[in-house]
Amino acid sequence: MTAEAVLDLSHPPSKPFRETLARLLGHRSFVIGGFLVLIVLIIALTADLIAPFDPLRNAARVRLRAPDSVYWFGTDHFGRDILSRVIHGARISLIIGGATVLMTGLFGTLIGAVAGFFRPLDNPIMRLMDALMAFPAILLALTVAAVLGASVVNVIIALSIATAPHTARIVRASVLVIRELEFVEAARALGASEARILLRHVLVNALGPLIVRLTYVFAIAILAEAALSFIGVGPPPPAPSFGNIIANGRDFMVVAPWITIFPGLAIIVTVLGLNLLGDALRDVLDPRMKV
Amino acid sequence: MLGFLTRRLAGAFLVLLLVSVLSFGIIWLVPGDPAAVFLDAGATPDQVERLRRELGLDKPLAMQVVEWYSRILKGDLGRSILLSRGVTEAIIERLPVTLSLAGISLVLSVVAGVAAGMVAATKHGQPVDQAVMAGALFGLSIPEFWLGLVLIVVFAVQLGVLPTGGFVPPTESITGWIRSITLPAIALAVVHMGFIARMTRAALLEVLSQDFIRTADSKGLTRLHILLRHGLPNALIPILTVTGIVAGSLLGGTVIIEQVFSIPGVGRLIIGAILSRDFPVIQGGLLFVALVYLTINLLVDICYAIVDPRVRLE
Amino acid sequence: MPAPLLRVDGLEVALASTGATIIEEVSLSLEPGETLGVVGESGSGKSVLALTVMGLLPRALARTRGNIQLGGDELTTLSPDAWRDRRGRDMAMIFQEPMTALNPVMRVGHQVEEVLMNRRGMSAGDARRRATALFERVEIPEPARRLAAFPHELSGGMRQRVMITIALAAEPRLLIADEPTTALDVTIQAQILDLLRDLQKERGLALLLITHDLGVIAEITDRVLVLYAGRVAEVAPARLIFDAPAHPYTRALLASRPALTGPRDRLVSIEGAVPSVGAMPPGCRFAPRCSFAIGPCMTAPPALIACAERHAAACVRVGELG
Amino acid sequence: MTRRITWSALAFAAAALAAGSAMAQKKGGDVVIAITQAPPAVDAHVTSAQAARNITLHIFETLYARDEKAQPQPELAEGVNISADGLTYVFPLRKGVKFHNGKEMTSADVVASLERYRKVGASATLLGQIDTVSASGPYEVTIKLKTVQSTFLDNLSSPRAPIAIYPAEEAAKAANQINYIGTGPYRFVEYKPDSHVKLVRYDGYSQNPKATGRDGFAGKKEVYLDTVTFRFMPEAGARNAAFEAGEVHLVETVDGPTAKRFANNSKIAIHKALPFALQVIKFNHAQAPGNDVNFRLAVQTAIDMEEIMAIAFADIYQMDPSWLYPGSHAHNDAGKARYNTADLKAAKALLDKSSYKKEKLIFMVDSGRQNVDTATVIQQRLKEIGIDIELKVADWPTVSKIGFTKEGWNFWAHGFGIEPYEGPASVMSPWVNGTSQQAKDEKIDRLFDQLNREMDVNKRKALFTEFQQHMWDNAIAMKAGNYGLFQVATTRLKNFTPYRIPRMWGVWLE
Repeated sequence: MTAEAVLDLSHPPSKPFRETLARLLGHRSFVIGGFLVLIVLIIALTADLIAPFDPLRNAARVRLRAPDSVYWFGTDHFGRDILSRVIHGARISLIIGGATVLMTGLFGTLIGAVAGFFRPLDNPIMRLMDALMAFPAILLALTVAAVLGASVVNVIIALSIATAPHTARIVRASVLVIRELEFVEAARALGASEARILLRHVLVNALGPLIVRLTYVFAIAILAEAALSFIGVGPPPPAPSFGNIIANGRDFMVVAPWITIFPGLAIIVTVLGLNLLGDALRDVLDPRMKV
Repeated sequence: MLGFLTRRLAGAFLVLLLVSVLSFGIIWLVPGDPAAVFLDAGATPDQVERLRRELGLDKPLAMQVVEWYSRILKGDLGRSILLSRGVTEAIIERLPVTLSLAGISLVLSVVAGVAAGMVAATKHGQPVDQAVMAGALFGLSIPEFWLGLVLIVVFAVQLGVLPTGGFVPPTESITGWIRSITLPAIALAVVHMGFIARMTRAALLEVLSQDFIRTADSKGLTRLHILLRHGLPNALIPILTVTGIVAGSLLGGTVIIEQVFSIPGVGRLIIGAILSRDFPVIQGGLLFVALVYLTINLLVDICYAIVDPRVRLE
Repeated sequence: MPAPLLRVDGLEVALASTGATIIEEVSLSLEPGETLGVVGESGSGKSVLALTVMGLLPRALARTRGNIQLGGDELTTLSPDAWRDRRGRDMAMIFQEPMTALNPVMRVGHQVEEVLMNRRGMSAGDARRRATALFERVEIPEPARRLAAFPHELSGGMRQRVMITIALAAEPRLLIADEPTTALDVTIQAQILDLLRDLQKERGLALLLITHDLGVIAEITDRVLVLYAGRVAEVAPARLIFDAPAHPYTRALLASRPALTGPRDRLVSIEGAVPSVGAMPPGCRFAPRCSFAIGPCMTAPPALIACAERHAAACVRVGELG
Repeated sequence: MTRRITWSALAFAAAALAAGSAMAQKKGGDVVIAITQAPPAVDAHVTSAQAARNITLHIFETLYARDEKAQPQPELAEGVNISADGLTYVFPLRKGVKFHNGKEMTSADVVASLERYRKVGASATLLGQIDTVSASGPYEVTIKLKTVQSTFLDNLSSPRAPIAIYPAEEAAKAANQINYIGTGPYRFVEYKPDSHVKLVRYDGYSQNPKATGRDGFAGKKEVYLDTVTFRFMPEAGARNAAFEAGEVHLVETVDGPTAKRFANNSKIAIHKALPFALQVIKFNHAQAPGNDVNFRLAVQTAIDMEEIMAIAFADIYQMDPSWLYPGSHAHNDAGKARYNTADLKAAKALLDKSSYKKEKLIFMVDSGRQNVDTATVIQQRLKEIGIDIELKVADWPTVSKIGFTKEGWNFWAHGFGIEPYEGPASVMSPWVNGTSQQAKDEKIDRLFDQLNREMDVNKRKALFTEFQQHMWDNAIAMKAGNYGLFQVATTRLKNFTPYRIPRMWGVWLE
């Protein structure tokens, strides 16, 4: 044996929360991304206060107004203010994104953890996940949404089904690595029940990759909501979401491009913020994970 | 190598079997049937019922399952209700369209993405790197269908330099084909370009930081020699992985982009089938897409084995 | 005394970002045919020292002070490409991890041949013959067949032999070996060390052997340089290090050494930890862990004090503790 | 339809030009028409979709066809002899009519086609009263009815799912499996799914000798163009841009703002196909509160019909209480007082009398923009009197499935295009047996029965007027107004006038 092994003090395996936070706050992507997402979040939360008009109010007099000093983003063919609709749209888009993250997180973790921890179930579960992943996510979401019908809840379900398999795979991979580690063995030796081990140790340690993945899922969900709306299986009108405002402007793309352009920019800002956050989280929580 | 292939193929076959169950099952959950598409709003339920019988939609589930499997095992995907042709035939008709769109987008995004990623990696930490990465991330955040719409407004409507949609087969006119495919290919490629650029950069940075690069450096070899003979061959594995992912993702992307640009490809076939409940086409189309997806993955796996001698042993 | 082949003078390497130093005021000289062991625990800067001499410092590090002369030529003023040109031909290096140090997707034969072709201008056929001969020399069985192998197809010992072949291919005068045996089994370790020693004798190489294993030092080095936290703690002929260590750190290091007969796993350790980069104590860097530390040790880093012929230690209490 | 007042000027001009031949018609040219949907089939019998009709009525012909005023005129038949009891129809056939495969049409083809339609026809009820069809000679077909049906010739000539005459060997094939061989002025060339259908001029076409000029779906069908391609372009933006780029010569429908933008372009002619359909809002009478006449009347009273039309069909609508198109012989004003009242106060009073208890109601529409707009405007409007509506948007198959069941919907809006064109019986038919409102209405059933047996035109009009009054008085269903289509064409396309399909006979390219 060597002097190195003796002198080299081993670091504790998990970094304290404080240190992680400090590293995140020092990460430029985290600051910019966080700022963008926070802005969108605040807009969504205060939509009722800051939107200049009722996003649902029809006003035939002002149909298809180009952006001006009153209607900053112009109006649609109902005469509804696009700015107000984008502001309120942030709310539904974030709800869809957030709920998809929750559902995907919950089911992806559950499926991945079960597959990773209970070996007999691993193969059947993961083959099913492979089968789901054998479709492009958007096609899968579209099919599911078409089956279920267009509603906010169904869009969330469709997106969760499309994103959960990949998440399950990530969780399973983490679980497989961690369950072989010493401290899990130790806990098992001490007589902790399987379920407790699973929850207390494995999941806590698989959290890093999961958080990173879910941040990207949020971004994916926002993009996919828009795509589903475009095909006509998104959240139903008249309540605005980023996607259905664009879908609504489709027939007027040439004469009133503002209906299409502004919610698109809102999507870009939101998704860019989420991607930046995801990159920062990846750098800090899961440095080995690829883009 | 042979054992490796057999194992991969067996795995793919199992997944395909599950996919066939899923694609058959999903249509039984869809409300409505193709009869509605043949009839207008004034159609009465007994008219619909007649048509259902005529289209063979009233057979019991068990019978349809048996028919489905006995057909697909023979490689026959059945007959479209709405297109008056076989599903296989319908897919093959559209395949060149989708493949040329996805193929050109893939080439565009791989060439531009790898080049950008390599520039960024070699200029690691410098302003060029940061600019490329910011651009890549921005590209990654754009909804592709929205970009398609914007491209139509700008290039087709405002400037009038390219068509707004439709597809000209290369057999009809090469310039027409290029013109018709340019905007959709760009709309599709931008997102993936960003993705590939990020991956290439990350992969190359990782490779360039590895010990064997230092070994090569210690031999006194030139930088170019090291980059080309030691760096790139090793970065090829992750780049191949991304290319595989991108090829799959492009397949998904074409579904939407074909819709935006009215391009008669496989994606529109399937969406159209979903919206009109052309069940054989939905089933066959989904099965086909999964087959392509799995084939891409298999190809990527085989490429690994060629590029990375370590894989062959596993 | 023959003119030294390698001469390092007052070398300082720092983090490019913060300017915190990794090594400071490191000087050494190495004659042709001589073996100098550099010993220290991880973080002592011994690998950095080797990489600096080779001109292979990673981007995050920069040489901030000091000179490096090879055969009388100043290397530090050379352009990166000129320095690169010295590598392989004048000096070569063997790395610790033969698995990662070899290109995993290139046949090992080619990894040797590319040196011969690019650095010695050999034709492909000559390079192949020469590589076969070299493989034979480093005692790789069935050399012709092994040339076509990929690194993962070889054992650790074989890989390190390949590494040695690569280093020797361009016939350098200086060979730097950074922990060449650490990653290997004990029996293989001895074989590789023997091989290195034979080759060095045979070719009159100057060998800079970096290790944390005092056993290796005892076996093949002529002189030893002890590094602690980036500074030279002691430099002495190999025999004297074991018989009359002058620096308290060297003593502690020796004390923590496993008895050859004892169990090899748990050892007596030196209390405390190596100070981290950027948080070095103002005085002697070992002072916080040193049981002999006195007032002056805390204020300024001690200079090397000669205590015998070719023996010096950086400790203010060198005389007292003898 | 006796006269299309709204574009009478155009029609007159066109008629004058056609009659006078003042312009030099040119043979040749290829026209591309952008249509919004792919046809579900090119087998005319099996589909009543507009997209199919656009194409099939260029390829196929019927025994009788509707003229410009939607009256049945002999097409492939020479005429008809109806027996005194009204039960036997003898159709002498035109001789020398050649199918696209070169064979001459005989009674065997007609019989086979009619029999096929009775089996697989999308609107097989059109022939529901037929007892037997037989060939009474090589060029004569005899049809016997079970009961007297005043609308039999109307039915036979309906363009809804045309009762096209196929060669007998094609008529023997199952639905959607035929070769597309007809007697029409154009011959089928290819169907590229998701892309286009291409037709070429049929040079062997035999003109109806009695015809004088272009006349609805009947009349003279003189073809100057070489080919016509129907391109399926569901994206409005893509259609419009393709048109502007010159890739397409005629667009089936453009939205109001786009039409307005094109209006300044001297190379573009804007045509209004108005009226093209009624915008209809249905109630589900099987569910509370739709079963309550006071609730339905409250809704009808509250709605600002003009707001709906102005938003959903900007610049291309007519306000009209009638369930038939202006100019149709039975067109009338019954129910006018209840139409487009937009009276929130009166509506609130009616609502208070109703059984509505603030529950959430479902307004179901397909994802077509105009129907979603209609639902959205109504939802916002009814919110003002405290009716809580949730929109449920789905694709057409889902909507049309649910819409004919008793559950899952309270309101449903869609267009009603071909029925008012076909005439009173077709408009009434969806409400018979409670099919569309999901609750049987004795009065409608009785009126429909009487109409079917009544051979006198004026008495039929009276019956229909009574039906219309009943619809409005009880708010069985509502119509918001008549809407039309803006069709745009290059000015190079000469002598084009819109009709229920973009007819490509009598037109030429310059």
